[in-house]
Amino acid sequence: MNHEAQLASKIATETNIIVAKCYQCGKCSAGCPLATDMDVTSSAILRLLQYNTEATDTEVLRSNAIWLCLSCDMCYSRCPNQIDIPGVMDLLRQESVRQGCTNAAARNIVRFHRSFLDVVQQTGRSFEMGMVLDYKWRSKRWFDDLALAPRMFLKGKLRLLPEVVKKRKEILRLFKRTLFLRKNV
Amino acid sequence: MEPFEPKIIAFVCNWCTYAGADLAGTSRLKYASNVKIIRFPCTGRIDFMLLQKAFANGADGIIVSGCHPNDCHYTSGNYHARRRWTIYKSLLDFTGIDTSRIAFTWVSAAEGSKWADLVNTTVETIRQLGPYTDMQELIGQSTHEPQ
Amino acid sequence: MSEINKRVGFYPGCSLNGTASEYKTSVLSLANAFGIELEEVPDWNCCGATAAHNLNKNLSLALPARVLANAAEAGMKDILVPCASCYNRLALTLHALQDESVRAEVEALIAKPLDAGIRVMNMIQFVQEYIQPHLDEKIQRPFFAKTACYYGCLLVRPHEVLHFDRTEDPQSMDEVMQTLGVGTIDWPYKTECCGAGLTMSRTDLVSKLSGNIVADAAERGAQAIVVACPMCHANLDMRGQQSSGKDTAPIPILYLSQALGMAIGLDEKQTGIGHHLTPVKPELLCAKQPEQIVQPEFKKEV
Amino acid sequence: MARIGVFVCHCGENIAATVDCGKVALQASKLPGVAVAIDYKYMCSDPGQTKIKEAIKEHNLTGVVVSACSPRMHEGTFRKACSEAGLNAYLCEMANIREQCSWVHEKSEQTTQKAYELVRTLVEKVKLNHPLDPIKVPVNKTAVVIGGGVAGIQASLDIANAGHHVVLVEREPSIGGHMSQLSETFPTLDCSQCILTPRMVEVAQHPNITLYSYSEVEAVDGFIGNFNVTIRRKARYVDEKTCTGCGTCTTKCPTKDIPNEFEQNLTTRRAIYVPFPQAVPNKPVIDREHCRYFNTGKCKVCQAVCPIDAIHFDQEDERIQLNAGAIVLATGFDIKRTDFFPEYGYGKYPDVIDGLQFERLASASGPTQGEIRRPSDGQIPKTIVFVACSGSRDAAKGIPYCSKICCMYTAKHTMLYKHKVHDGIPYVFYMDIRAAGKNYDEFTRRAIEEDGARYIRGRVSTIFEEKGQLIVRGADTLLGGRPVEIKADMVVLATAAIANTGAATLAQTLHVSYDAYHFFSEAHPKLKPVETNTAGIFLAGACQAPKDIPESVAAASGAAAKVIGLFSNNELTRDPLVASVKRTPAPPFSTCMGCMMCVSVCPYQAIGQEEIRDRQGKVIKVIAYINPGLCQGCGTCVSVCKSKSIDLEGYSNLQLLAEVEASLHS
Repeated sequence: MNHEAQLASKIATETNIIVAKCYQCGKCSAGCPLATDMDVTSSAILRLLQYNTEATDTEVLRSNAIWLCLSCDMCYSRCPNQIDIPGVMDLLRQESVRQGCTNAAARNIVRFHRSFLDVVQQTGRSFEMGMVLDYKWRSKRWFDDLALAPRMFLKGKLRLLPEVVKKRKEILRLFKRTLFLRKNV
Repeated sequence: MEPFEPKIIAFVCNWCTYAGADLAGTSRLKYASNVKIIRFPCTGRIDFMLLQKAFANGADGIIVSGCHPNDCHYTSGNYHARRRWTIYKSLLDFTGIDTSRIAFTWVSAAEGSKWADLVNTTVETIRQLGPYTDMQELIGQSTHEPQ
Repeated sequence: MSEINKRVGFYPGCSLNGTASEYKTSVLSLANAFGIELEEVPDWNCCGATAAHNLNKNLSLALPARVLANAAEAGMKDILVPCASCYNRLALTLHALQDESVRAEVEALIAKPLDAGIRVMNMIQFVQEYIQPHLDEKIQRPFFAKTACYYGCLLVRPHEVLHFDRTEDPQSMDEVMQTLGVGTIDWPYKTECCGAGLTMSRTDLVSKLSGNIVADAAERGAQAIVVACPMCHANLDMRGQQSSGKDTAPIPILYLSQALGMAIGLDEKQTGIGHHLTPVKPELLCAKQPEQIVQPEFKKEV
Repeated sequence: MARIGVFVCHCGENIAATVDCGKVALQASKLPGVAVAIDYKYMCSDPGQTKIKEAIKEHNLTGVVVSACSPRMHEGTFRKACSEAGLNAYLCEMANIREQCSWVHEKSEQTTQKAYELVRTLVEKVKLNHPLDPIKVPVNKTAVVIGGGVAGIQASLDIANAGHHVVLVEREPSIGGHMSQLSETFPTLDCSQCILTPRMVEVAQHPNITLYSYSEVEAVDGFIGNFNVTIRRKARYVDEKTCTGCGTCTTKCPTKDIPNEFEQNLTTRRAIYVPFPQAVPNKPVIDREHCRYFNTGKCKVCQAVCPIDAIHFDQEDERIQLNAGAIVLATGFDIKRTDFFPEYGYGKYPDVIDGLQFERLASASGPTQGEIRRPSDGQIPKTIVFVACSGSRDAAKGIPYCSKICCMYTAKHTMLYKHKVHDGIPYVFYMDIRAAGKNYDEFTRRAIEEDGARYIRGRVSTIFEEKGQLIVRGADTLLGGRPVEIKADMVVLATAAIANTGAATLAQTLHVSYDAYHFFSEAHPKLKPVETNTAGIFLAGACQAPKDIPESVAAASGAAAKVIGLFSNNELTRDPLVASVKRTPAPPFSTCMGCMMCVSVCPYQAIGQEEIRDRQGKVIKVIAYINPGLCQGCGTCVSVCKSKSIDLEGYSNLQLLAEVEASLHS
């Protein structure tokens, strides 16, 4: 069985968040800025997690919603049961990547995060140009925002060369130790 | 050699643990017969000096049990008992009396099986520890050896 | 030229060294005008932003932790973090580090000791503590434009960790702006999300969210939106106006530090208002520059 | 010399199957001080009891140990039997050899030995028992009822109708409580005022009821049957006796813009006012805080227009002391009104109102004469949103418990609205419809099916104003959390029901316990729902937990029944197993050091101080005194007493010591 600990239990152990506390009031979905764009709303994700079965867990991990979540914390700040839903989402995203079942429509979002972290891994800082190029290479979305770039460049918003931290070794070691393996994504 | 049969005395409150022990009876649960219950109105009434008296009189182990916190028939007696026990225990430790022979716990009127388990585990623990002679030696008599 | 009488730690974060360089310019100018030297955290690195906590929990703690460790090593106590996203990540990390076991783990990851005595400040907190007490006497160009104060998500949430202002209808930035003589509008979008980190990957959604925010501010008569976050700024400035589709002129998006800088008479170079995609026209926002006032000097290389 | 009788019961086979009862009796008969020991098949049966009675007489016994089942089962039975044979009931003890011996151990020598040792333990105890008489406390047959809402009114009328004197104390200028503010009541939609007003009048006219309105209970001491209650009558500045209630003053007062509390601040009132037209007593009161005369020293318009000179600006608060045998707490509830949900805009947008405000809008006697008009501009709202659970079941920002009444009154609100605004659309955001009660679920279904209330299962995230309309953003969890946005003209929040202001202070004054939310605690959640842990103080209505009208009235009648039961005796009989401070008669002496540790641990405030005087009357010592009327016999004071000056009957130091020794002796 490749489905190890059921997600709800895993969430409880790793983050101390108890999904059983959710009584399905829907206030999170009601206030979520992207609820209408999500395939599964936040309250429905918690509902699915409450089942604690392989089928429902997979449904959650394959959803596009977990990648659309902006971690804006609106749901958390209004949840009557103080469930840290963005915290749940973080774990779900990591789990989704780990199990290799990321939603097809969310691939670009994952690619962008990957591009971002790659640059940070190399230089210690993020660098928009490098990141954007890396992302565009990964996503093959060459022509998005093409109109914006010259304007941004003219306004002094785009740097052509990256900044690099002095102690790059520290950063590389840090990435290595946190087991951020690029092959995963 | 016959197995050592410890003498256990239980100081319990009337409203929770005594009733819990009654429930163990009405449920026909079986437990070791080494324990004898002394009924108190409330754990708040338990004068911990009686624990020393019990040891001096040959007890090998003691159970103190009452209502769970918040469930005291008299609202707060068990809290006072717990508070005084905390202090008294450190005094007993200081004077060298083996407090591992004392089980201080809560058993409600609904916890018949908890009572039966408590008695059995206490008897087993004390059986491992062996007869308690320190106190009798201290006061110059022993109830475990023929006089 | 103001005398430097205070030093405060400073973590600009990557955005302020990149797309939001004008935010950095304006923050440094403002601090300078109030006699405060902002001292950068030595050899600081990226906080990890959204990407790190989305993909790797350890990384999301270790990256900010290295920044905190470097700051502690340099003897810093208060650190100004003008980027709301960096502020949020740093504050969350500080919070997580209160747990001894987490702290030990993270110390092992970054191979540096972590000092608990550090406090991170967002831009509004910095203004409240260091600027506002001396603000009245320095105002030269009172604002007359109605502004909408946009806080976004990361300055006020999660309250359990940040303990800053209140999560619903916060008031701190409004209060600062009101001292500039400006009327701030009451609007429901103060803490609605702009789309944040999806700006590259889901421009459609970001345009929708930012567009709603800008459109509502315009609807309620705001002539400028004031923000304290480079990401919010980028989204409202670039994406918010793209899709708003309104006939009205685009609304300038100002950083809080720029608004304050304009009000105390700093020039365009010092406030960096020329770098926005949506043009900022000071004459439409605040009173004219009194000619007799001597400009505070600004030497720092930007 | 003790002459103890031991009676070993077989309980059929229940005991005899594992315990050799004959052997136990035989061994017991050899114990020192045991005059007789017998065993019998059923001790609790008539013949069994007769055996005990005969033995008592024959052997002139000084104590009895019945070795049978648990004392929790039959202690009363055997004590009564002893008493009938002339032996003091408190000289009878039971050894529990059934529940705690025969039923829990296998048949063996050890089991019989344990039974014998239990008997031996109780024999040693009973030797030290004292003959005791039940404590008798005289009962003062006046009841004080605190709070004049529907629960207080019901309790007062029930007690008064039983022939006892009632003093009803109401904090506000009129009785009536929240019920007098309501429009119509669920599930029958009968008019609240129509059913309550006659009761209010009955209170005012009842010969057995003394009503102190605009008064508060300031201090209570004493104990069941004998409370001393201090009541502060706040100055009305109007002579209640001479005032005819003509109302001239209330129309001439020049201070007009004071928020009207009764109308939930939807209208204003004058500084001299009658809270509402049906008020009881129907006499005005001057609101000192807003009165122009009290603020500036000039005005007195009301005094000038009063035809009978009933207005006295020099009136002062008056303190009344009275004795009472019982107290009924009926202080009711309130609703949460603060801006605890900034996302809902309560207090910010005038058209976001609470349930009580809606009641006033729907009330024929309310500010809009019963027309549903929104506060901002008086327009009739065509779309109205009701938000249930506004603060209830919300551990984060509100209260974690269910307010219980909101589901029903929200359903009622939708009906009242539809009955008045036929083309209007009422939406209800709810989490669960809790309609358990007679005809309750039928009522909510009717609101949905017949009156067209549109129920949406989900919570509201935010409410804000846009172009003169309220935008309500919620979600429909039955559609998977799909966001729902409704443009409303008015929003009604069913804000949480909370304990009334001052409840905790009052509880402290009366020494009754209260929960974390300041609702008063009942003595037992199932079996003593209207009693408090302080004998003689009872609970009626929503001061205990949110309750609707039928429940409040039922609880009030329950409390009244308890009071009437208490008053049915001239004295109170109590178990005499109480603690006392040891002292000798004159010349008085006590080992009590006066540290008063006992005072602080007593859960019943039963311990006070007593002065010991010499023959010249000079105080030589202050010692603790335990009021036997209040002591419940927990014995906590005995174990904290540093000088062993307190002892507890039935569980004395010597008795427990004897039990420990006898129990362990081999």
